[in-house]
Amino acid sequence: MVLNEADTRDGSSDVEQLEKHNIIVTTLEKIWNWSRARSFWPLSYGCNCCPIEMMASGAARFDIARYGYEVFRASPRQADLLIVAGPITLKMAPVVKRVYEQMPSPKWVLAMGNCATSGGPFRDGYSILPGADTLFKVDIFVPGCPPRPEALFHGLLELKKKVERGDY
Amino acid sequence: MIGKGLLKGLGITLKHGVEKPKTIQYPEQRPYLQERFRGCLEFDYKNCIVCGMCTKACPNNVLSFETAPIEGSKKKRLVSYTIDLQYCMFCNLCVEACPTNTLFFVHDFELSTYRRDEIKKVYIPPALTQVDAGGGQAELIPQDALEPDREAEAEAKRLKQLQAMKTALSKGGQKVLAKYVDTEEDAAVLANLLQADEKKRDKMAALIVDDKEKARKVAQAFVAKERKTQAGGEEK
Amino acid sequence: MEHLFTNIAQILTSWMVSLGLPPIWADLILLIGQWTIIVVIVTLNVIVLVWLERKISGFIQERLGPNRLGPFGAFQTIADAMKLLTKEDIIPSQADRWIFMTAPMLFIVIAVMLYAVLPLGQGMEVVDLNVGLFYFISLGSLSTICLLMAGWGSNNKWSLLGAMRSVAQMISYEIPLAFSLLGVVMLAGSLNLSEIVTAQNRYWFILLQPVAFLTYFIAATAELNRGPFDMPEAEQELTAGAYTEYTGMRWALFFLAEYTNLVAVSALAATLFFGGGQGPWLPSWLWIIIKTYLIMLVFMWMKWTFPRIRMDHLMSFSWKVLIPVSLANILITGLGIEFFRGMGW
Amino acid sequence: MSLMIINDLVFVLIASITLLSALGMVLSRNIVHSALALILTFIGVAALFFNLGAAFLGLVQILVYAGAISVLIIFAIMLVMHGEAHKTNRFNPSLGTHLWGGYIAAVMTIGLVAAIWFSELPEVKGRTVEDAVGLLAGLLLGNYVIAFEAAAVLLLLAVVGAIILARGVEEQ
Repeated sequence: MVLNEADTRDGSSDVEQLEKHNIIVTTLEKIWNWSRARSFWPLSYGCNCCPIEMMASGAARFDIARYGYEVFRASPRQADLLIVAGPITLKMAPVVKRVYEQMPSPKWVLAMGNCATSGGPFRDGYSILPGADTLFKVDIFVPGCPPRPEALFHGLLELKKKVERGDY
Repeated sequence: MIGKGLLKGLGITLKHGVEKPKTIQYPEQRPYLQERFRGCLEFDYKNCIVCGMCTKACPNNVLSFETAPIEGSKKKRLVSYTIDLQYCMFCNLCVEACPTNTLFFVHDFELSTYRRDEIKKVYIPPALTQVDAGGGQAELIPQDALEPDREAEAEAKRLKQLQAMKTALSKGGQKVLAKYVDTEEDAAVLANLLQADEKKRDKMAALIVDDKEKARKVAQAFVAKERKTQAGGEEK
Repeated sequence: MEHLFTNIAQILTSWMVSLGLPPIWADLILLIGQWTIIVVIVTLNVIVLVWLERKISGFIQERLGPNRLGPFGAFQTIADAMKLLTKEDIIPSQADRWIFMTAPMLFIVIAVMLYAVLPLGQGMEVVDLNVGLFYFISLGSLSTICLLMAGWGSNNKWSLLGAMRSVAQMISYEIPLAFSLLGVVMLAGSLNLSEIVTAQNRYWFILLQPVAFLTYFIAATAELNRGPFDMPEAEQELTAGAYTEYTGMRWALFFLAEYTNLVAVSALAATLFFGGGQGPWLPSWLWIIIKTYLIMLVFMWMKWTFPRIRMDHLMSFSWKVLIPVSLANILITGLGIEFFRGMGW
Repeated sequence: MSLMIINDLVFVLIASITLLSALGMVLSRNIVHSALALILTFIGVAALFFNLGAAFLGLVQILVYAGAISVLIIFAIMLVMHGEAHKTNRFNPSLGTHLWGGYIAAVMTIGLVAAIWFSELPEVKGRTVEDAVGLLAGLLLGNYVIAFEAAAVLLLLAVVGAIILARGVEEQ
């Protein structure tokens, strides 16, 4: 595709220039996002009560598998979604950060429960991070203490909408 | 016998495999929630007496409010009330402490947000107005309590008009219809048509009440169609 | 219907010869064509298998399993595969780069090569090797090296531990696997898989060799690293065993190879013990597909029923139970054959 | 004719892969790489057997050498190895050992070439063995059964001896 000089002068980006010529460059990305949004393989990190609800979400009554998100991976290399389900202690923070960095992009973070969202009751503690978003970018917050499995699903489905929009 | 336990296990999984799944499919089917389930903390400013018991009871500093003094009164009025749900641990202490049931839990658990600061909920009560409470005493009440419900009133008025128009049309109502068609003749045709067809009558009545312009167009279309069918009938 | 594919192959060969190609080249082209078709079918089949596995696990746990995407969630695996394709490809900086990269490819190559000798119907094997069964076993033994390479190349202690576990397990279970097949070979008097199928004209060997079938089934489960013998990938202790450091497509290749192995082992069980393509009414290739799928369903059923067993129990079960049992089976089979031959049957 | 050419080409391909991997095995500084190259060499030898029409022998080569023995070698290496991997297979620094090694290798090569050159290798013509496995079985368990069993007992003794050496005998 040879771009006209007139196109390059007005300072628009390559994508915009291509769109001027009726070439849509986002289609493939849309397909990828379609598949990514339907296949979050979670990596779990938690302390005690939120993970119980998270485990319950895999059980028969709630069944996270309906959305195809049931593939809980133990290795960050194969996960797409870090579910932070518990407070991050200062001692644990570098570890969580490292685990997050070991995940292959595109990757997302879900803060489950109030401890992960903001530190919760421990927010003024000397050893707790006041919220997971002080450590890395959190894509969705699921408040609750602990949130119901359905609340987790709501968070996942909201995240699905976000990923489908390509807004990450 | 060796392996009996294994076979038994296989039998159990087979039995459960053919049973009906126990899943409640969440977004379509709502989960059954107990009455006392604490989903989300809500605040109703109408009952609030600004006593501050809730903030004293809260262990996590979830609740906070701003007040302003009322002139000529010892009381304070509420300027804003904040529930920062991201710190809440749903312990119910504030609800128990509240003397007027201003705070309460609702069953809404779908609280996920993309941004952390969106979790915080701020309630701002409407501005207050001074009214004469009788006996020379002034009282402050919220504005929307003073103002009658405009929307509801308008809706009631509209319904009344609609009913009147329907009865008028069912009895003929050539005069009304004459405004929407060009000639008296057309009005007569339309009136006959509408008397015969209840559906079209209702539609016409609603249009006359809500949107006069559209009513004119629809009326003319009705007439034209009626003329055409009449002409077709004569030819045959 | 019975000779559908063999007829197509013959027509293609004669067409190519009529074009003036030497027969040997025509055969070669046909061989490559068959090979490509097998690879494509096997790969696509994995998508179905993963979906089936997830559905079955759901039903056994009284859940629904994937059901949002397509009819009964059938497109779920496609979404997963597409996602895995587009994931970032990470090679750890301290990894042994070339070993790390070749291990998954070698694994899938070996897994696909197993199909060369399997009779996928009457007269439908790619290569009619007269030591077919032996080929299957010896190639299968090579896959341990791929796991070892993956574990070593990752330069990660969990990977190496998982790889060592899986290699110890696979080497131990290779012996009962091979011994259990010896009974069948003695009955059929041949290592050629299609001849073994023909030998089952009167009785399927499951009736004559039930013990061999049981040992084969258990040893094959261990060989496939499937539950309840999924020690190498024990996710709770070893994260993902030898596959811990693998991302995206490389990891998917391992996954693909494991399911490919599952199909191959099930097809071999159908061939050796259930009469291969023999069966009434339907063509032989359909029969072998049906039998293979039924055996795979049993594999999946077992995986979602039994808890993982301990490593030392696993090893002692192989050395102290399976190997003596399979050796005794060989002895009894030999005595039986001699006895019945003496009786003049 | 074309069949012969293909056969020769395949032989050259297999032989060069085998030789290259053997060289890699000797020259690699990383002992694990050496072991893996050894496996490739074994597979190449197996492929040569296939090329010669001895499928059974080739498969035995793969099963026993590539599949089992080399895995044991790698296992042993990984279990006893410490330190950095790329320094595990260092060359002997002294010149004398190099010279001795070269000398022995040269003598052996010359001897082998001379033996092949001067001996009259009998030409086998058009004789294909239909049931190689059966023949082999007949030989191993028929004519040479005593040698076969003796070798088996010897290996067993070696294993038992190794276990005793490794674990030590308890003093009573």
